[in-house]
Amino acid sequence: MELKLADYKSDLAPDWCPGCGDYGILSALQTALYKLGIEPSRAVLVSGIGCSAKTVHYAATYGIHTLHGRPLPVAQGVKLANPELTVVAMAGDGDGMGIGAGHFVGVGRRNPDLLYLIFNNEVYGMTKGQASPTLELGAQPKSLARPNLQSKVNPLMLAFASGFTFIARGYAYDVKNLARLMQQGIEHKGLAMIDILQPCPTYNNLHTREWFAPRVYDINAEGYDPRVPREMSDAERAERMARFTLKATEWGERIPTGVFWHADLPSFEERLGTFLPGYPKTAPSTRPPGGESERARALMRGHRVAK
Amino acid sequence: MELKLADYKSDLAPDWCPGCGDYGILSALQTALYKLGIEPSRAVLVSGIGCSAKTVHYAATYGIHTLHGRPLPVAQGVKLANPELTVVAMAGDGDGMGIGAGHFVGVGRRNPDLLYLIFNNEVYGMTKGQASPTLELGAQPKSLARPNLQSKVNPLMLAFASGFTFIARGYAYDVKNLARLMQQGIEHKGLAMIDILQPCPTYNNLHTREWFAPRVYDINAEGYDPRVPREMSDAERAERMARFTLKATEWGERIPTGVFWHADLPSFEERLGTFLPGYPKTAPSTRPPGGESERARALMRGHRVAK
Amino acid sequence: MNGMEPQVIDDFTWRVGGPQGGGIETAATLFAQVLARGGWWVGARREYHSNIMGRHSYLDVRAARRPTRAFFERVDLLAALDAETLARHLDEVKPGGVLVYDPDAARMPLSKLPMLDGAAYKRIAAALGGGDPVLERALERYRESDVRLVSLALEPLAREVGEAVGADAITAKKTLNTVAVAASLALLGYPLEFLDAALADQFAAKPKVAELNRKVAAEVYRRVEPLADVALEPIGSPGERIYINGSHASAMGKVAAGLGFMSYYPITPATDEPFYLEAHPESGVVVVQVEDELAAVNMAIGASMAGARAALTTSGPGFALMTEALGFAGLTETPLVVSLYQRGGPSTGLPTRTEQGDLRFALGAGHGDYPRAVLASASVEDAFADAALAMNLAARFQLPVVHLMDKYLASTTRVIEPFDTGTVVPDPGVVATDAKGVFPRFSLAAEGGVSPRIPVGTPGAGYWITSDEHDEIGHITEDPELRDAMMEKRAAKIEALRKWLGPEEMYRTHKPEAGTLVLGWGSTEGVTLEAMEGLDMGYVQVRFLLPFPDLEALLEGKRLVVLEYNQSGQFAHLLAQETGRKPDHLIVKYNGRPMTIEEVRAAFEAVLSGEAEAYTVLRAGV
Amino acid sequence: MNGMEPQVIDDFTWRVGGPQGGGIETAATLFAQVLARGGWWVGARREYHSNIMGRHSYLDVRAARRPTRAFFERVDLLAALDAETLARHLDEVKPGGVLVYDPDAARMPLSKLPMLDGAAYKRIAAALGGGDPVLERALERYRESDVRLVSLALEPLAREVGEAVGADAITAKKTLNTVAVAASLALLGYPLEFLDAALADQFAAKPKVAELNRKVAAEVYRRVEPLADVALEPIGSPGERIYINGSHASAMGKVAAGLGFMSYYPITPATDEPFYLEAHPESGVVVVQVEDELAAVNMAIGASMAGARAALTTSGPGFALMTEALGFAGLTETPLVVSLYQRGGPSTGLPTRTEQGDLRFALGAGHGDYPRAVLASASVEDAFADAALAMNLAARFQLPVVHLMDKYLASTTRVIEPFDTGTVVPDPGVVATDAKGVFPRFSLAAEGGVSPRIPVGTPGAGYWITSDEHDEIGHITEDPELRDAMMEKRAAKIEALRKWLGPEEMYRTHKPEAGTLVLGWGSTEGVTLEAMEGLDMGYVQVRFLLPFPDLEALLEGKRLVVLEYNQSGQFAHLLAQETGRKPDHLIVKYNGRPMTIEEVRAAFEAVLSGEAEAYTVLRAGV
Ligand SMILES: Cc1ncc(C[n+]2csc(CCOP(=O)(O)OP(=O)(O)O)c2C)c(N)n1
Ligand SMILES: Cc1ncc(C[n+]2csc(CCOP(=O)(O)OP(=O)(O)O)c2C)c(N)n1
Ligand code: SF4
Ligand code: SF4
Ligand SMILES: [Mg+2]
Ligand SMILES: [Mg+2]
Repeated sequence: MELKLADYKSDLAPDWCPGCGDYGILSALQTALYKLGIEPSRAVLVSGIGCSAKTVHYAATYGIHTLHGRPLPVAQGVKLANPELTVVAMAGDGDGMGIGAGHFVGVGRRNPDLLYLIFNNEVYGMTKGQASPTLELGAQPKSLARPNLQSKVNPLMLAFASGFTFIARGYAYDVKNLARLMQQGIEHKGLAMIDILQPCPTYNNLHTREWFAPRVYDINAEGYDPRVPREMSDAERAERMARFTLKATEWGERIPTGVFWHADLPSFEERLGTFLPGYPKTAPSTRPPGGESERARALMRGHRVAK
Repeated sequence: MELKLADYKSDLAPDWCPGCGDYGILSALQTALYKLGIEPSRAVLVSGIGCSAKTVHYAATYGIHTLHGRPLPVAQGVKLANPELTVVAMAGDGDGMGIGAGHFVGVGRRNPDLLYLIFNNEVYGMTKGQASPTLELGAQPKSLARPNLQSKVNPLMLAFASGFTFIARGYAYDVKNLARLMQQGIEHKGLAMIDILQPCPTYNNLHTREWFAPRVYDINAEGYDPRVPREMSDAERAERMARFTLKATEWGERIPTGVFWHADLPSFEERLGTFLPGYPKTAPSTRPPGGESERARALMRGHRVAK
Repeated sequence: MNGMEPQVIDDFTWRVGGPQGGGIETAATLFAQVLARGGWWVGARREYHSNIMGRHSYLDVRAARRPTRAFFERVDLLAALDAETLARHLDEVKPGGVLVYDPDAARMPLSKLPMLDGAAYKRIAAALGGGDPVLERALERYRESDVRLVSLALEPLAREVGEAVGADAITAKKTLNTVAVAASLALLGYPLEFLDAALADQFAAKPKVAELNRKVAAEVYRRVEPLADVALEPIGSPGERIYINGSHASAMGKVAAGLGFMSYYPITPATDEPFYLEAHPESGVVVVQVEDELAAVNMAIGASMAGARAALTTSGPGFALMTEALGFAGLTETPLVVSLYQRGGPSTGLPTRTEQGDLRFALGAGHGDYPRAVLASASVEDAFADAALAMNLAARFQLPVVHLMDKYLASTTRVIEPFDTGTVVPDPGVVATDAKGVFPRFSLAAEGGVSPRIPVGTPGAGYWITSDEHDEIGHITEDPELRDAMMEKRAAKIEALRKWLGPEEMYRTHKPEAGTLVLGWGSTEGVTLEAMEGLDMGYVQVRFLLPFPDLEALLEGKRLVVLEYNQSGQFAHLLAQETGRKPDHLIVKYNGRPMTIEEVRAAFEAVLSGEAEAYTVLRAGV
Repeated sequence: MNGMEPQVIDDFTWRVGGPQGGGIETAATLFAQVLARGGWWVGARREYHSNIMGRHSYLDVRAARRPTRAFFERVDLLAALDAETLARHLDEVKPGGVLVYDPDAARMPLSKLPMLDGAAYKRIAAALGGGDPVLERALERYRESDVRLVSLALEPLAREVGEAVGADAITAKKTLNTVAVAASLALLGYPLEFLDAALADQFAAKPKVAELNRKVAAEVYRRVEPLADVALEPIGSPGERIYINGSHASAMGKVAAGLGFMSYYPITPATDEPFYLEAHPESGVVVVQVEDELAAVNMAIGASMAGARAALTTSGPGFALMTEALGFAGLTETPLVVSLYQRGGPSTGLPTRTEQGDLRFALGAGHGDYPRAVLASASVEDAFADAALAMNLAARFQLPVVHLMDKYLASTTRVIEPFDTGTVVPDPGVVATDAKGVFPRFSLAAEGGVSPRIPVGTPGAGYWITSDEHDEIGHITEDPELRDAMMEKRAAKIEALRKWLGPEEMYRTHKPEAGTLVLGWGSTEGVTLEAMEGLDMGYVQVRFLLPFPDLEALLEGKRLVVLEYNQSGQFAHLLAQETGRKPDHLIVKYNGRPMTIEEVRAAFEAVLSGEAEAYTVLRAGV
């Protein structure tokens, strides 16, 4: 039976605020899965806690709505147990760059084959609009009692420092391009992150749809080539990094979106495979049952008093 | 009474392994405090858990040996409660870049006036030599059962992405230069980090003193200027970032040390001062007692039924 | 409210229901303020979903001639601002009570309510006779329960009235809350002048908005006919009274006891405290929003080590992340207060609903044995006093104190007499004044386990602090004898603290001579006292859970009833552990809704009549 | 060992002490292997500082004619590899026992020992008559206690012998451990061939090193004169016996029950399990070292949701970071096993010493009420069986299981009969086989609270999982009735689990008919059984702490003694809570050292003679 876009939609109606950027993200994600023809039951969406985290309930895949800050570890557990699945982790900016920042750095070191979405609305939506780690120093959206005392962190730069191999930015209301980025991120063999600019009309009255619309542009359409070969000369490496850094930190009259960095490094599953006989085929959720007793006995042999 | 270097040494003998890089770091730190003439009782050293963390016991300042991964939050609490103190936080690479990575990103957003030292020995010394987050992919020091499956994270790059305003690297056995870096880091008004290359002769048989010695060099001596003005043109900014990124990622035949980035941004104490009347003078540990009742009554007035 | 002669009202509950984010909270505050200004003792409670906009929410405002701390299951007037409210509160209006509803809403079929979840849909549809009922059927149901229906299309009224007094359509719509309140008050015959004053106050910063709302209110008053048989009148002057919720009271208590530092990570319902202090720099508190609860607790510990009085607020998930550091504070003898706002668990659970499910966790939080204190507040008044007491205990005994609050206390606002801030004196603790050189911060010569203290950074001195076991100056030790001595020194604090408190602080009783004693802790006190009025029962409010008061003599020979908000009976287990007594009756609730006076009363009556089971679950609530 | 006729030895303890990192562990393993090969039942325990190199460490190797699980306070032979060992173990050798020491060490003054901490220095100096005693005084002290002194400069001997058989100086020095063992065995008259075989085995991968060590051993045998009156002889063949510690046994039990995934963050003493599995890919376990314990627990939960059998190991500080996720596993009904290796707390505490201080924490870990199981292992044999049982319970009842271990079990290695892996059958749990479309993962039609399960990713189906309260397909709900139903469904597991286990699995007894019953849990069993031999006492080992077995009838009318490794009596409190019985005598230890047979025996005798206090602290240990 041919899959339809509707097959990726669950029966539950979203309870986000009217105009929330999350609607666009949900729609892009469903589109990407549909376009890739991924069987809904072979996709697992994993979120944290926040407005953003509710997304998984609205897609007709498997959905895991975890703890605040923990979508990445749970997603990695799912993926490593069953590498055949398509796993998309997602987090609010508070979830992902605040309480979950340690896992952001940690996953970067592993490069598992995951897509990770950051819902970047610059506030803690779910807890009523406090500053999130991506809110600018001195900014004061209407829900703040005082101007923000902390500088913002840039998800693209952090992903780069952490070793992500696919780094992109999308805009929640440019569903078409966002879906395209998600498709690429899922297809990428390794760890992909998309920083998604997500208006929150309820709490973020500074960076609204109106504010973003004239600013966002597509770097790839302007000719920026994100691909990074495995081997590079020092000069090439220098040039790529400089280019990336510059684009990643551009913010103001023009706000770049698109793919910023696309490198090629063995995924964590491949790395495990060099060491665990037969992995990923022998992954714990895909191998046939049996053999447990024999495996325990194999271990026991090493403990014999007389070998 | 004139302060002597010996005044910074406690009565306790270190129990590190012979040849451990930590000896050099301790010595550099004592030298830096001494050279700056900081009264030992006005300095607070804050560490996590690990071999590195024992450092605080060997200096005759105040020393706080906290939990694994938590030196930064504790150090910030000390500093914000009493901004008059010189606070130096320190962490092993596991402590700082593994379990403490979230705080690394968090503190970068605040820029408190602290010096933060990373004892980078590429292993978890205290727990017997497992891979730390700074150990290279595929490396297998003698204590590992299998080659390292995770890529390394670069403290300089992560500090940059997190917003640190002073970023440096030192070498544990170049005590003189390391002490100089620490002096600069303490003098810097804002958040300073030094990534310290620290040989661990017991568990890290790959990157030993012998390995490092011919490789490390001083970028500042070679003319690299780390200072970044508050205002820059786009081209200047581009040039600085590119230069930083390139130097920060150099690793191999030559390993750069020195100051990589030195920017100027209001410290968190200054930011608090814009908002809290009189801060830092009115900081909780320095203000005179009294007035509590009046402060509570001031709050209560806002709740009167009839104003 | 039957009969034609306006009835004298002693106790009245107004409920407003509508979509989350639609302003019903503002409406309730306004209603409460208006009555408070007329001398009524007012309490308001809030129920809402974990959602920013759209899901069903409601508030009850209870006004009485005497202070009250609990709420009835059935209200006197329900103002339904939307169709969902009509559907959800079918059995919640008293016979003779009033329903204000929009006739358009009544025309909707149940299936068209956009935010009604499946479980509620099924239940309501069944209650209304099955199929996909149109809400007219709900009206019938109200009518059958003897509820008087007042059809008032509030939204159109807001638009109409707003425009009548000169506002444009959008601005006019924003006056809906004022319209709802004005209409209700008009129905009840309560004087306009109080509403007028309250509006002036509420919009003091925006004179134009104030002006518009006052005009709208006046116009609504003109249009809405009072009910002939009800007369809600002002009963006096509020004097110095304040209107405050548990969160703000708790913050104020801490400030009165010298709070200097609070780090926090946002979480419902605990964030109100730091957010409130952040918005009031005159509190003198350094408030820092941090990256997670691990940072929050460790930062507060650092501040405390440096001499600041430091406290935190959080709820279950955040508290879980703080347990390692609690042990760190315990071992390093660092004063620290955590106000733990309990909410529906386990895990994320029911994040905006009430529960007392974290007691067992709080009592055992952290590995190993270390001294700590755990106390629970029963009311807004307690919240102030307990927060201050917790700060002082932490300072005096150099240990972490867990101050248990809950969502019900956090979001229930009451009119009370002002706190006597003069009764709170910040306790300096045991301070060494002549410290020089290496200082024995953890001296074993410590009365009641408390070594004299100086903060880190004290000029001329020095010492170390470590999370490992340590010697008197704070260096690591693994010496077996020193270890034992340090463990014993720290453990001594618990008895010292118990002595210092005395039994009066540890529990309070009400008619303890009765043969049946109800035991409770935390916020159950209010509803219990009201529910047992006139019954032959006594009450024991256990304020300190750790150390636990000595209750054996008091409970001897009594029939015991425990009432608490959790499934397993966490307090009942503690009682058994501490006194060897299992309660004869355990009455629990865990659906996230506050206990109603009616259901608790019924449960008590069943106990007294011998019909009660050993374990009773209360299930009221929308 | 007095008199000239070689005494027949039934039970012998050899202790080796020296600096951490100096190889005494290798020496002890070798000694143990040599005896095990001769048919002895061997157990070895290890004491060490939280330090990598230099601080004092020692190991006891006990060999007996029958299996044993505990250790004596006083040893038969102490091989002191350095001066500090001489100083620290003054009263630890039996009268008639042997001290092997280096005469150079005896010439050192106490103050010159580089790693002796202040507390130990003071105590030892006082014991040796004050001042800064030279260690000759220690020798006198041993002599006074009737210890026979054997002066053997082991380090020079290693150098000399090594060079004699052709090694260079540095290589020769590395044979110190072999020399120490060879010298000890030579003294005891144990045949060289066993040592020879053990060395061949130990260095199987490095034939040259094996060759050198075997030569050295032979040469030492040639040089060292046997003690005339001792004869430690081989007593049989080891057959299939294995030599294994608690960590490896626990890992093996999990593998036998189908373990597929283990994520970990290093921590003493819990890391041995994952490190062991990592080194043995034939275990088939995906082992991932992660960034912290938050990642570890959540990753294991993810793997479990995807159908892998997942487990974790940690100790107190790491467990603290896992509590939030434990509740998540509980609420989402995800199988998960955590082996919690208890060590000295609170906080970082005594990280390399033993304790049972995390029971209260484990029982209450996580906010809110959710079902979980907690069981504790008493021995290496238990570690295997319990780890497997924990995995199966988790799978069958879909809940988190905390498996309590401790440092003593982790680092005590014993000779035992091989595990019967055939007795372990991985329990598939309740699996839905025909899931299609939206699947009711949390179906309320659930026998014993267990809804049939399919892992996420099962083709053709789908459902949701959330940490919020949820409906049957896993969507968030705040409906009060559904909430109650879900809470009740989950809670039902505890009774189902209790029934499924049956009382036999929940506790075991030894002479339960005695009038005095000792109750213990975890690793106290071994020492208790041995200490009470011949006394009129019985014993109850409580294996399950949650659910707690029904012991009331068993304990009725008995005098109760509780023995545990923590200050506050955490198990004693649990016993009171569950049975209403407070123990008549609580015997505790919290100095981080294992209980000795002698001190426990003495405490029991005091109980029986009526001289014991209600609370006794055991304080033995170096
Ligand atoms: C451990 C823990 N701390 C705090 C919270 C409370 N909390 C729920 S959502 C949230 C923040 C949501 O912000 P973000 O991640 O940016 O997501 P958004 O709602 O903006 O999509 C917080 C702090 C929690 N659930 N768990
Ligand atoms: C929460 C917690 N997890 C784990 C540990 C165990 N632990 C102690 S030190 C350490 C790692 C030390 O490595 P690093 O930070 O690199 O410091 P080093 O010893 O190398 O100086 C670990 C994992 C702990 N103490 N607390
Ligand atoms: S609060 Fe903001 S992020 Fe949350 S649902 Fe509303 S608009 Fe979206
Ligand atoms: S293990 Fe390594 S880091 Fe630790 S003390 Fe020894 S040499 Fe230093
Ligand atoms: Mg957000
Ligand atoms: Mg390290």
